[in-house]
This record gives sequence, C-alpha cells and structure tokens, in this order.
Amino acid sequence: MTSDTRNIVLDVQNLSIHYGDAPAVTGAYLTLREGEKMAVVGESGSGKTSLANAIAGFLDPLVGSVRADRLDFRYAPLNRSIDPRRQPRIPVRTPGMSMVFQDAMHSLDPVWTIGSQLVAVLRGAERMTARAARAAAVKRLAAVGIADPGRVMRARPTELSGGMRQRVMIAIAMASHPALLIADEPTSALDATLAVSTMQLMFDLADQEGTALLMITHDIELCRRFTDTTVVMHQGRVVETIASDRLDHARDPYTRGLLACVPTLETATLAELPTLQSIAAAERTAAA
Amino acid sequence: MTVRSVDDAGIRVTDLGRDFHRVQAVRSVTFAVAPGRRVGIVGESGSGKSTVARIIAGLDRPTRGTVHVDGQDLRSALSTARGRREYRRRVQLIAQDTTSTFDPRFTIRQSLRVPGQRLGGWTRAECDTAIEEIAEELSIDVSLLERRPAQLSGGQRQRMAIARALLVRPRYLVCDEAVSALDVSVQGAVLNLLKRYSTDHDAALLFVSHGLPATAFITDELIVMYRGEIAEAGRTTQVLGRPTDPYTRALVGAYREMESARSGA
Amino acid sequence: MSVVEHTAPPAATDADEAPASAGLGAIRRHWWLLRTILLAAVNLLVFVFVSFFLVKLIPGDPVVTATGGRLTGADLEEARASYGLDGSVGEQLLSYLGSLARLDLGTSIATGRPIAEDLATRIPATLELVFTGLLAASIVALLLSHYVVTHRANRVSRVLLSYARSAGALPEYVIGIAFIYLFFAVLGWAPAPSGRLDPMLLAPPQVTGFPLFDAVIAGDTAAAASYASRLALPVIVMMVAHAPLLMKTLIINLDHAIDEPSTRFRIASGAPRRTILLSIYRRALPSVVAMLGMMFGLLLGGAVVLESLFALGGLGQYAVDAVNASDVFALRSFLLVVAAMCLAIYLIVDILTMTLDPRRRVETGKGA
Amino acid sequence: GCGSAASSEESSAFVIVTAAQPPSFSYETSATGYEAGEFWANTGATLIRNPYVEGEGDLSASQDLFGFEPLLAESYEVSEDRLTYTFHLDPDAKSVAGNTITADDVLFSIKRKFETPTSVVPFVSAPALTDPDTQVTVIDESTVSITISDPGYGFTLLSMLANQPYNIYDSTVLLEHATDDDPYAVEWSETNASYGFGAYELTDYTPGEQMVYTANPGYVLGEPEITTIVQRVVPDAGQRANLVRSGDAQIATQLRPADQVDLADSGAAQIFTVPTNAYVYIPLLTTAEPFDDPEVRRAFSMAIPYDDIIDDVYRGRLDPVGSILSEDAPGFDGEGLAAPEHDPAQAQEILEAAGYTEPVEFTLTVNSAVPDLEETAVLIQSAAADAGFDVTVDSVNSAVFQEGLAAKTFQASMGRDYAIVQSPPYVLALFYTPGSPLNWPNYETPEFSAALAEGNAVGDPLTPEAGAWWNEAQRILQTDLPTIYVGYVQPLNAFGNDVGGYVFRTDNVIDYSQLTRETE
Amino acid sequence: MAAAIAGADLDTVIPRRRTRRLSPRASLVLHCVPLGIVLVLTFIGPLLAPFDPTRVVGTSSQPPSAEWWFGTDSMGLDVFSRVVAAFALNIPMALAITVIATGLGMIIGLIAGMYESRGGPIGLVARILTRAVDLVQAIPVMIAGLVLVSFFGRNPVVIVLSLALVLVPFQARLMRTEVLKTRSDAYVDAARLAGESEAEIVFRHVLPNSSRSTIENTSAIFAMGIIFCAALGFLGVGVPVPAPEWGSMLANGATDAVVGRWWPFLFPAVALGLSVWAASVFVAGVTRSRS
Ligand SMILES: Nc1ncnc2c1ncn2[C@@H]1O[C@H](COP(=O)(O)OP(=O)(O)OP(=O)(O)O)[C@@H](O)[C@H]1O
Ligand SMILES: Nc1ncnc2c1ncn2[C@@H]1O[C@H](COP(=O)(O)OP(=O)(O)OP(=O)(O)O)[C@@H](O)[C@H]1O
Ligand SMILES: [Mg+2]
Ligand SMILES: [Mg+2]
Repeated sequence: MTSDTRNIVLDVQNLSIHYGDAPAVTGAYLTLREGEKMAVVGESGSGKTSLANAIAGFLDPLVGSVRADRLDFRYAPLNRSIDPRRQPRIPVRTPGMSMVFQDAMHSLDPVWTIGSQLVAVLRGAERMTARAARAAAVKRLAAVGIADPGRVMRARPTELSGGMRQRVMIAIAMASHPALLIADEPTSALDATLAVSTMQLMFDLADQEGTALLMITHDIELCRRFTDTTVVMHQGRVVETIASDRLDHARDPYTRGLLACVPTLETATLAELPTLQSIAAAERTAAA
Repeated sequence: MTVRSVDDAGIRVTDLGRDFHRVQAVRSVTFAVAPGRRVGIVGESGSGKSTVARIIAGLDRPTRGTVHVDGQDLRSALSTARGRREYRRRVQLIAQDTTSTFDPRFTIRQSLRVPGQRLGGWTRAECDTAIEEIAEELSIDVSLLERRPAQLSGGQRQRMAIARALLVRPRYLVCDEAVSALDVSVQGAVLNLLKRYSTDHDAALLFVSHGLPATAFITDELIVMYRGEIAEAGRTTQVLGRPTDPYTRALVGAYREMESARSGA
Repeated sequence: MSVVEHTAPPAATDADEAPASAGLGAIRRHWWLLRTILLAAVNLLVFVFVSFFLVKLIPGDPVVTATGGRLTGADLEEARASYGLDGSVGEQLLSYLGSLARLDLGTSIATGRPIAEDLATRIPATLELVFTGLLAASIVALLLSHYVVTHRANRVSRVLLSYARSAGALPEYVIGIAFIYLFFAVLGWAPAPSGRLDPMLLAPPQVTGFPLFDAVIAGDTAAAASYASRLALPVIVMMVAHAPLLMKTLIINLDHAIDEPSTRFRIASGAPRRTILLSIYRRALPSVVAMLGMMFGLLLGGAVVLESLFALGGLGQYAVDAVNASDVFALRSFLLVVAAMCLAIYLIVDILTMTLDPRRRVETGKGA
Repeated sequence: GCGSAASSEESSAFVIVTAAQPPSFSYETSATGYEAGEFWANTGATLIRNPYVEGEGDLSASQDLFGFEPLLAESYEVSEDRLTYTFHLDPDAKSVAGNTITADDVLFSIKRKFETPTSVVPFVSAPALTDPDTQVTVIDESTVSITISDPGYGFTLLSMLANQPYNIYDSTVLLEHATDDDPYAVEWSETNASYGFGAYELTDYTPGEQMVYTANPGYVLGEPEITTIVQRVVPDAGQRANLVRSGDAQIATQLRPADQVDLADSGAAQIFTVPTNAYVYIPLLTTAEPFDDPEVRRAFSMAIPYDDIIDDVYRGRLDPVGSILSEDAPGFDGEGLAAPEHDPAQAQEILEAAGYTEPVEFTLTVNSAVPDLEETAVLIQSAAADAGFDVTVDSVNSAVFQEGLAAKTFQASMGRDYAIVQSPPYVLALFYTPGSPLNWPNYETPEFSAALAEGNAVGDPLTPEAGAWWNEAQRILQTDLPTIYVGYVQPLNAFGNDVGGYVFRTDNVIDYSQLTRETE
Repeated sequence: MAAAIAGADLDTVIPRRRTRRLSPRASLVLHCVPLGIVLVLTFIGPLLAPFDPTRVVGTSSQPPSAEWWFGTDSMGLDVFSRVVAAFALNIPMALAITVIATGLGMIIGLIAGMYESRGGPIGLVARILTRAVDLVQAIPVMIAGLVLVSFFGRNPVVIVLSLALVLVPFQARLMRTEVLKTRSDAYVDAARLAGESEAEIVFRHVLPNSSRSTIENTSAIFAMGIIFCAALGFLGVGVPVPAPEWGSMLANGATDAVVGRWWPFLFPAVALGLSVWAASVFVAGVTRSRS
C-alpha cells in the first residue's frame, strides 16, 4: 500500500454524520486512488449508505449533518458542500463523480423512457447529435449485457425486470465517464447469477475507463473476488481497511466474526449456522 | 417434474395460475408440501415466487388451479369466517415486505397480541406470556416490544414478523424472503431457529428465497421457478448437486465459481 | 463468465400479449385512453337524467313568472301547455331526450330564445375569462414556485411561502371589490368595470365566439386593446386569488419530486441540469394538472361572481337569471352544458396526467 | 372617461347602465321588468300618447295624464254616443323596417295581443276592450275604429291605447315570419326586435351584456337627437353609480337611493323629482291569520317607521301616500284621505284591546332583486318589534315572489309597482277586483265593490261625481287596510350633467327620443 | 391526487429556523390559539355585541366612530355587533359543513377504495358511489350550491347540507386514493393473517391510516364552507338579512364598498379571512404534531 504511486482520487478524513442528534458515522476515513476498486462492508445500519451519500453530496439536509477534517475529490474540492443545509435545494453533482443507488426499483425515472434517460447523460457529457447519441446509447446498453437494446431504449423502467434495471443504471452512471463511481449495494435485489454477471460488467467497464470504484455490499464473496481494498464498518466506525485478497488474515474481531458467518453451499450441511454469538461463545469456551 | 403423491395431509398445489391484467405472474404450478417437510422455492426476481406464497397464505386468489390444505380446498376454507380463522391458525406467512408489515399506529406488542387473541382465543395475559417466550427465542430485547415499527431497524422488524407468524404455532409456515434484510450473523440465527421450529413442532416450511446457501441449509426439497413455471424440482441436494435446468445450472454455477475462487485464493 | 442465455426476461407486458389481431392489439394498448373517454361519456349520459330530475324539483312556477302572475285557471293551463309543461313526467322526459338527441337544447321559457344560441354567445366569453385567469395563475404560480423551491432559505421565498400558505383565505370577490375600489374608483388606472368592451366600440364579427380572439382575427386593434384592458383586472383578481393554491400544490409536488431517488440518480449520473429540471417537473406536474382541472370548476364558479362584479355578463349571470326565473328548460340545459364542459376538462386532465405519467394509466386500468 | 372612440360618434351616443335586460322582445309572452318596459317604450309606438308637459317648480317634465295627443294616429275622433273612437293613421309614420303604418297593422296588433295565450292584455283591457273581432274595425287603409260598450270606459280605453300594452306592430314584417302554428309570429318576435314603429331600433344585442339602440329615421315624430343608445348591463347598483360618476355612463337606472343622493350632492350627476306613481306597498293577506283581523292590520300600519324609511333608506326620495290615485285627476280631490303614521304606542294599545297578549308573529316576504325593499323590510322588522310584532323577513327570488303573490300564500309581502294606465277606475279595479290574481290581499267587501260600481256608473270617470266615489272607495281601503302603502318612490335613476330631456312617464321608463346632450 | 387542496404541510418544504424551535407540545398549543379564539367568539360573540345585531340602531351608512366602532351599514345596523355576532352563525355552519363533508367523504372514499374492484353487491355499491362522486363533481361547487339553495330555501340548514353535499367529492376522492394505497400495505395482509375480521381491518387499520390527507384537507373544506356560504349570500341566495352573517354582510357591503363606504364590507371580510387562517393554522399544527 505504501508503494502505491497512483494519484489520490478521493480523500476522506475524520468524517462524521449525525441524524438529528444520533450519530450514524463517527470519524470515518478512507483514501481512494485512480482505478482502485474499494468495497465497504459491515453490518446493517452501520452507516455505509450514509457515508456514500455524504461523499456524493446527497445527504438529506433536513435530517442529516456532516462534519469532516478533509473531504476532497481530486476533480472538485468537496468541502464547499459539506454542510447539507447550505446546499442548493436541487443538489449539484460533483463533476466526475457518479453514483448507483441501492434501490434499483425506484432510482430510474419512471416517466421517461430508458433511451431518453441515457441519451440525456450522453449528450450532457459530450457534444453529439441526437442520432449519434442514440447509437451510442444502444451500444452502451448492449455493453451491459442487455440482449434487446432497441426495445429497452423505448421501454419505461416499470417494464423491466430488476436485473435489467440494475444494468441500465450502471450503463447510465458510466455514460458520463466518471472518475469515481460509487455503487450502493448494486446487486442486492439480484440472485447470484445476475449479481455476478452485473458486477463483472461494472468492473470491466470501470477498467476500460480507468474509473475508481467505491462499492457498498454485504456480499463478502463478491468483494473478495472483485475489489482491491475492503473497508469494514461497524456501528458507524471504520474498523478495518484491508486488501481484499488478505481478508482471511483480518485482525479485527468483528471482521473475523463476520467472515465466519458467511453462509455457503457447504455450510448447508451443518446442523446450525454460525452466528457472531455462537462464534464468541465458542471462542470463550476455547479460551476457558 | 416431481409431483409427489401424498395423501390428504399437507399442502397440495395443482395447476396454479395467477394473472395480473396482461401479465401471467404464475402460469401453471403444481407441487405438494408434506407435513413436517421443508421445501424451498428459488428463482429469479419476478418469477412468481411471492405470488405463489401469497396464494397459499390465502391473501390472493388464484386465477386458475386449486390449493388444498390437509385435504380442504382453499376457496371453501376461506369462504366462511370460521373457516378463515381455522385456516390461518394452520397456515401462516412471513411476508417479503419488512417496512410496512406492522401497522405504524400500534406498538409491536399490541400488534403481536392480535393473532393470539383472534386465532388462539387466549387472554391478554396468556398472549403476553407467549409473546415474551417467542421474543426470547428470537433474541429480541423485551423493551423493543413497546416500540412502534418506525423505531426499529429493518432486521428487528423482520424478526418481529417472524415472531408474529410463529406465535400461533402454525402447521404450515410460508417464509417469503424472511431473512433477506438481515446481515449474515443475524440471518444465521434466524435460520437456526426456523429449522428447530420445524423439527420440534413437525411443521412444514415453504421457504422462498433467492439466497441459495440459506435455502440449501434449511430445506429438504427445492423448487426452482422460472417465469411463472417450475423449471426443476427435487431433493435439495440433488437439485443443487446435479442441476438439469439451464437456469438452475447457471445459478448453482455462479455460487460454485465464487466459492472455488475463494478456496483457490 | 456466466451470463445465462435467459437472464433478462423481456418485459412481461409485451411478451404476454396475445397476438390476436392488429386492431385488437391497438385497442388493448390504448385501453386506458378508451376507457377514460368512455367513462366520461357514460358520466355525461347519466347526467342528462340527473339534470332533468334535479330541475324538476325547482319551486316557483316558470309560467306564472313569465306571465307576470297575471294568468289563472284555464288560461294558465293553456299557457303551460304551450311550453310543453303539461304532460306526465315520463312524457316530458321523453321529449327532453328526443330534443337532446337532435342536439336541440330547447327554448328558454323566460326569454323564448333558443338556449343553445344564448349559451353559444356566453360560454366562449366566460371560458375566455376562466382560461386567461387560469393561465395567468399558472404562469405566476410556476415562476414563484420555481423560485421558492430553488431558493428555499431566503427571505423572499419565505414571504412567497406565506402567500402560498394563505391559499383560500380570501375569496376572489373580496379581492375583486377591493381592487375595483382601489384601481378604478380611487386611482383610475383600470378601465370601468362595465363590460367586456368600451361601449363606444363595435364588437368585431363573431368568428370563434371568444371576444378577444375575434378582435385579433378581425385585426381590430382598438377593440382588442379594449377587450384586453377590461379583462386585465378580473384576470389579475383571479390570479391573486388562485395562484396560492397552485403554488402550494406545485411546491409540495416539486419538493417530493426533488427528493425522489430518481432525481438523485439523474443528478448522480451526470445528466445536464436542463434534463434534471425537466424530469422533476414532469413528475411534479401530473398532480398540478389534476389540480388545474379542479380549479377550472372553482374558477367557473368564481366567474359567476366576478362576472356580476365586472359586468361581464357571461355564463354565471345566465344561471342566476335562470334560477330567479325558475326557467327549468334553461337551467337544465345550462347544467348539462356546464357538466359537459367540466367533464371534458376532467377528461383532458386525465389524459394529460396519464400521458405525463404512464404509471397512472395502470392505476385506472385496475378500477373495474 | 373612456373616450377612445371618435368624438363625432360620441356626441350622438349615450351609455345607459341597467341592472338587467328584457327577458324577451315579445310583449305577449313576457311582460315583466323595468328593462322590458324601457325596450317597448322606445322601440314601439302607440296610436296616441299622453302629452309631455314641463314640470312646475323643481319637478321634471312629465306626462299630462288626462289629455291625449296624436302619435301614430294623426288624429282621432269620438262618436256622438261616445262609444266609437276613430283613428286616422299618420302616413309619415314608418316602422323600423321602413313600412308605413296601415289599419291592418292596428287590427293585427290588437288581435295578436288577444289571441296569444300568454298575453296579459285581455286581462288588463277588460272591460273596455274584450273582443277585437267585434270591437275593432278597419275602415280603410289608414283608418281604424274601436267601439266600446259603455261611454264610461272611454277614458280608460284612451289611456290604455296611449300606453305600451297597445304598441302597434309592423304586420308586414311579422307576417313574413308567421307560420301556421304561430300566425302572429310571436315566437319569432321573442328573439327579434325589429317590428315596431318606435323611435329606435334595436340594432345589436349581446345577451346578458349590452343592447344598442339606433334611431329610426322614419319615426313619426322625426329622428331623435341621440342616435345611438348603448345599454350596458351592470348588475351591481354601486357600480352603476360609480360609472355615472366617472363619466363612463351617462345614465344609470335602478340605483340605491343613498348612492343617488350621494351622486347629486357631489355634483357628479343630476337626479330629478317627479310626480311619481310608483309606490312601495305591503299587501296583507286578509283571508288568513293574523291579518284577517282588521285591528291587526291597523296596528301594523302604525308599527311601520315611515319617517325612518324615508330618511334612512330613501334619503327623502319617498313621500307618504295619501291617495293611490293621482291627485291631479280632474274631478278627484283626495279629500279625507291621509297617509298612515308611525305610532308604536297606539299600535300596541290596539293589539291589547283586540286581545293580543303575545307579540303577533308573521312573515314579511320581499323580492330579493330589489335592494331598497330588503333594507326597508329590515327597518320595519326592527321597529315593529316595539309595537308588538314579531316579523320574520323572507327575501325570495323574483320567480318565487311572483308565484307566491299570485297564489296568495304570503301573509305579508312588500313590492314596488305602479299602474301604467292612470285612469282611476282602472287603478282601483286592477288591484282590488275580487278573485283577480293581482288582488294580492284577497280583499273583498261589498262596500268597496259598490263604490267602484257607482263611480263607473257615473260615466266619465273624471267628473266630480265620479271623483267622490273614487274618494269613497279609497276611504274604505284606508279603513280596512288590505294594503299598506309605505310611500311614493321617486325614480331611482341618475343622469350625467351633460344629459337633458328627461321626462317622467307613468311606466317609469326613460324616453330616449327626448334626450339631449347639453353642452356645459 | 390533487384533490388535496391543502395537501401536505408546506412547513416540511422549508424547515423553520432551527434557532427558535419550540417544543412540539408548545408549538401545538400555539397552533391552537387562533382557532381557540375563534371558537370562544362563536360562543360569546353575540354577548360581546354592544347592540342588537338585527335592530336598527342609528342613521344608516355612518363611518366608524366612538359610538359605532365599525360604523353602521346601509340599513343602520351596527357593523361591529353584526361582525362579532356572526361568529355564532358562520363558524357553526362552516364546522357543520366540514364535519358532514369530511364524514361522508371518508365513508364513501373508504367504501369506494376498498371494494371498487370487488364483485358482488358491495362492489356494485362502491362503483355507484364512485360514479356519484364523479357526477357531483361535474358541476362546479358554486353553481351546484346556487341551484340547490334556490331549490330548497335560504335557511342555514339547507345551505349547510347543500354545500356539504357538493364538497363531499373533494374528501371522498382524497380518501379513496389513500385507501387504495393503504389497502395494499403489508400490515393489512398481516392483519388478515392474524385473524382480524374484515370490519376490524377496515376500521382499525385502513381507516386510521388513510385519513391523514383527508384530515389535513379539512382546513380547505372549512375555508370553502365559509367562502361559498358568503358567495351564495353575494349572489342573493345566502342566509337572509338581517341575521348576522358575513356573506350577506359582504353582499350588502359590496355595493357600498365600490362607492367608497368601505366599512360594512371590510370588517366582515377581515373576520372571514382570519377565521379561515385560524383553521388552517390549527390543522397544520395538528398534522405536524401527529407526524
Ligand atoms: N433518514 C434517517 N433518519 C434517521 N436515522 C437514519 C436515517 N437514515 C439512516 N439512519 C440511521 O443511520 C444509521 C446508518 O444508516 P445507513 O443507511 O447508512 O446504514 P447502512 O450501513 O447503509 O445499512 P444497510 O446495510 O441496511 O443499508 C442507521 O442506524 C440508521 O438507523
Ligand atoms: N399486484 C400485482 N399487480 C400486478 N403485477 C404483479 C402484482 N404482483 C406481482 N406482479 C407481477 O407478477 C410477477 C411475479 O411477481 P412476484 O412478486 O411473485 O415475483 P417474485 O418471484 O417474488 O420476485 P422477487 O424475487 O423480486 O420477490 C412480476 O412480474 C410482478 O411484476
Ligand atoms: Mg444501506
Ligand atoms: Mg418476491
């Protein structure tokens, strides 16, 4: 890690998020370099989504507040918008930063056709004719594995299955050639086949464009397989940042417990599934 | 397709279909769940799993086909108030939607008392005892019972829903994505509990999920649905071990691939 | 890599459509539209009966009124028969339906004029007022709401918001009277509230029936200017009275639309700002359009009062006169025409909202 | 002012603001309303008319009700037996369509008035004229005679012929539009106005908004000075006053007295005092509780605050009614007739003496279309409480009001009306013929009927012998009080300072042909 | 649907400045104060009147003075006495309209929303109700009110019933939309599973959870109640004079106001506006405290 000479794309130091008076994230830090793929894992409610939203500048100013020593994005210093209440009512995107949200069902605009949504982003990123944009859009839909891009261009989101929507979202988010793509549980609604293939597509695209990736997931198998670095969160804190291929050597007890609980097809044969409690209990008896 | 011949006991679903306007959510589904057995349904999103679950639970009407529970036709069972009560005591559902499964106006305890009083005919005190027992089994803090649903996390709400379904000790329990909102550790605990419940009370489980490992852990038999029809069915180990249907093969393959990638690492 | 050949099921909608015949398919695809139109037609048909029986209940004998109360006994019966008011209810209903089928709205008892002719001159004038008022209110509401929504922390938008919150606190006739007194009687800025056109000017030939429009068509600038200047004050009154309601709806819906995840994703994916605004407005507008439809009814009702205040002599005065004269024929045809107008507006609103937001089509499709 | 039009046009045009429009253009189907009266008076013409005379003192010009001058008829003569009246038509009289008047026009018009089922003419004409077929004779193309059965009806006949009910129509135009079902083209004339011989033609009509009258060049008395009259509908009375004040209108009608007086006081407009025949009256239903008791009627007449009504509502533009007949009528002196007076104490005494211990309850119904009456009713309600009456004011729309009056269902009601034909027997018979729908109090006594019969028997109603009977009849009315006459009302109109030529007529409308533009 | 004349609370759009935030309870109390005053006036208004509001007390059309605080109207009635006494008539009328329209609207909306897509007699009833609501709404409130009131007479009961009837669709539509949403909520199914009867489901779950926007809209209905009452008076079919009622005062005062005698018009207009405002403040407070 120390030898990494790539440019830092995102630098977050000591970031805290409060909902009202309740802290959701306390003192988070992370550093992301060009082309790096980073996963954020952790228990439900540990503040992963809040962290991602704060970085992208989408925290709801009515309920949340953000403080940080440093929240820098190479292409645009972010400190200007750190207090959500000072933000304009319609959030302004940080140039070069795109985000795919957790909720594929509701994140696409239900009243516009897929084609128009994709074309708008394409034409926003580059000057091109409507015809060229449509052609490019079809190509991009095909690139994310949509079998029938012509029809999908004309369809509205409600006419698509969850998997298709997820792919369309990725296609749209990548259409503006972002330097950083944040993806919040992009595969949660998908079964394993779709999850893997979707993930693969996203990473291939990111590789092609040199995009850095920050992905939130609860699927440890996926992050092990696709990412360079894993950040583990627990109760609003970053408890561990570790290279993904070294996850099995994690030192933090929470990370280790979490890893032990991951169900696999093998665990199906066990009489009882392991849980954090049972592991702790086992460790206690072992220690005793 | 394995349609096991069973006697009257158990759930028997015959040629079930359900249309929503022009969408055939379920085309034709036939299967049976014997008492005490644990059957899983997997399949991609939108393949009709939840629809089947809701029909069996008596919350939706089939367009075609029949459902028999312990020999009694679902339609006739649901046609009288008494029949409905009797049916609900027998068949319970844990629904997929965790956000609104409790009426926001009532505390969890108030909501949990209802099945006890309506179906079990218990007094308030009896209900409360039963509720606290079950809460303990699901490692739910008793203080949470006094909260309203909005004050709980998704995982907590899901456990409360499980508690409500288990309260009347149904003979048939339909679980629709009952563990999807939980993180791996809590998920494990709940799955352990459901399995124990099934064996202890000789209750049948119909376990709908898209998580293969969890399904593999809890079920004996597995049905794979694809676009409103059963693509493949059989013993879980058999289906997962030697899948014949292309969709199943791909599904299992994806897991195997990941796991082998891990053990390879 | 394992992209299974059938991971992406085609949209259920098209896949399951029976390819019965092209015509049937088209009907199915546009069923929401057909259904909406049919429903409006059925409503109008039912209203024919409703208006007939409603008006039957009116107290006051139209014939006595028409003859100044000077006829009795047989004379009165004879007069009544001459209006076709002597038969049984069934006979009267049949003759009413018969004449409606011939698109004949009947003849007013009080004036002896064909009702259709009376309405034909009055409706466009009233509609001109209502639509101009609605347009002015919409434009003002749109501009102000946009400002409020995009500048929510500043003082001006707080003031505007209190204005929006005041929706409905003061009826338009109160505002109207205040404005007449101020702008006509005291300041003398507004022209006399004595009708649509300066009395010394001749009305341009009637083409569309919409006075201002006709003046423009005829190239009569003096008349057009006079129409416009005399329309200005009542329209401003309508605007001041009704813009808050629209603003309120618009602000709330824009606000919801902004907070929707789809807006977030639009922004997050780097769509240009113009597209983002367009997308927000398209999602916020259906409710506002529906509200506009309902406001058409409110403004039409309000026009009854405003027309009497500004001496515009449109539809409203006709209703009041018909009620005062117990003119059953005029009243029931009037009600029918007003209902038809409102139903037509609601129909347009429905179609518009469904076009703006395709999700609404499904919802109505579920209905029956 | 508006002043956006050419000034040449303006000089010969007037704007009049009114509360409403005539409901119909056919007298035979719909004969009510101030605006309708004004329409018929100005678009129609009669054979003869009452001459206009200058007013004395501060009175405006008005009609000589007891003399007649030629109009469409160049001259007329009365037969020896005073039973036949022969009219010689003026060959210069042209209708708005340009047709010269003929005897056939006269016969056609009178027959139309009698043969249309909804026409009120037969009712108001009886007994002078009952059957045109026998009574009206065409002598030659320009001569017509009318025969009556009793010389006593002569004055009444002439009075009627001088007024709107006997407007003569252009039969050439009407016959063009006649059908088998409608031989008199009544239906056509409900919506078409150009069939009269009047000073003006209605040339533009926007329902509910305005009517434009244009001078008739062939009018028998010559084309009037003001060639264009724009009549605008402005429903609000205050608004109408404002428009005259600002100069946007030259004439406003149906004002509230307070606004009228304000206008005059500020010098913004002129208002006129006239020998009015319009009165505010309260018919009391004499056949039902509580007004079947003459004592209650008497007490109520004393409970009304006449002076307050005169001051507060009418700003002095109301005069006590001594006699309901014009005191100018020859042979009539109004002797012994007096206006009722406000005396709550005595009213209470009367009620007590008549055995009423509780306040007497009743409903006073008013026509909601007339704002000053509503205000008057409130004043009466308020004051009558002190005299032992508990009055409920019910204001109803014109339709309900007319129907209730005709059906005689109102305990007490209040209206404003006038008899156009100012012949004493006509006026008395109009409102008090037993069983007549206009006999709103449902009043019937042998004494009154006898007095009327005696008066008629005298022959000429304008002789002192007859006058004595008219006095007698009115004294009976003032004792029996079937109707309380609250006051004679001055016309509720106002004229811009540049308007001249107002003449008060018994039909209370404005004769546009007399109007002039005064230069200041 | 947009039947939400009042719709959601605008306060969520712009947060109140945080620095001066009151406790929820104090803010609720504060929101009740204006309506409280209005209600108190409803009861004691007639007692506050220095003169009998239906009796002529002096010369007509006198401007405000020490004797007649708000002046006298064209009949010589005391404007102040009438304005305060009218609270006792207008407010109960508006409240009655609100209660009837909301009650009926909720029931109709509930039945329509729950059973419209069902077969059998209940489905038929629900569809007929939906159609009836559409039909009533096809005639603008003002015109329908005008016709109904002239049918059945100008007394407060008729006015209240007529206006309530024509305002029902506003509430029924709102309710129906909410019920359609609520009835597919998961807790309704959960209640079925827990063995609750249909009636319990409707009254324990669907009704309370669907009534929010209908209740929020009551302030708009209240406003429309007051304003349409007054507008009917304006057209000459409202509560007859001399009963102290703002509508007829406005109607009579309007003619005075355009010629410059503003007092018989201004004061009832202010009373009317303040009452509407008080009601909307109250409803906003209640809904905010509930959320
Ligand atoms: N709008 C909000 N208002 C109040 N608290 C909130 C809000 N959003 C999130 N929280 C709280 O903040 C904490 C962090 O939430 P967050 O959504 O970031 O978790 P997460 O790690 O993304 O969880 P999940 O894996 O379930 O998505 C949680 O305890 C949650 O209850
Ligand atoms: N109430 C409904 N109205 C219309 N269509 C419906 C309805 N419920 C389900 N569907 C459609 O029926 C199909 C099957 O839905 P179902 O919920 O049974 O799928 P599922 O297998 O449970 O999917 P998931 O894994 O996403 O929960 C989908 O296409 C869905 O859109
Ligand atoms: Mg999250
Ligand atoms: Mg499902």
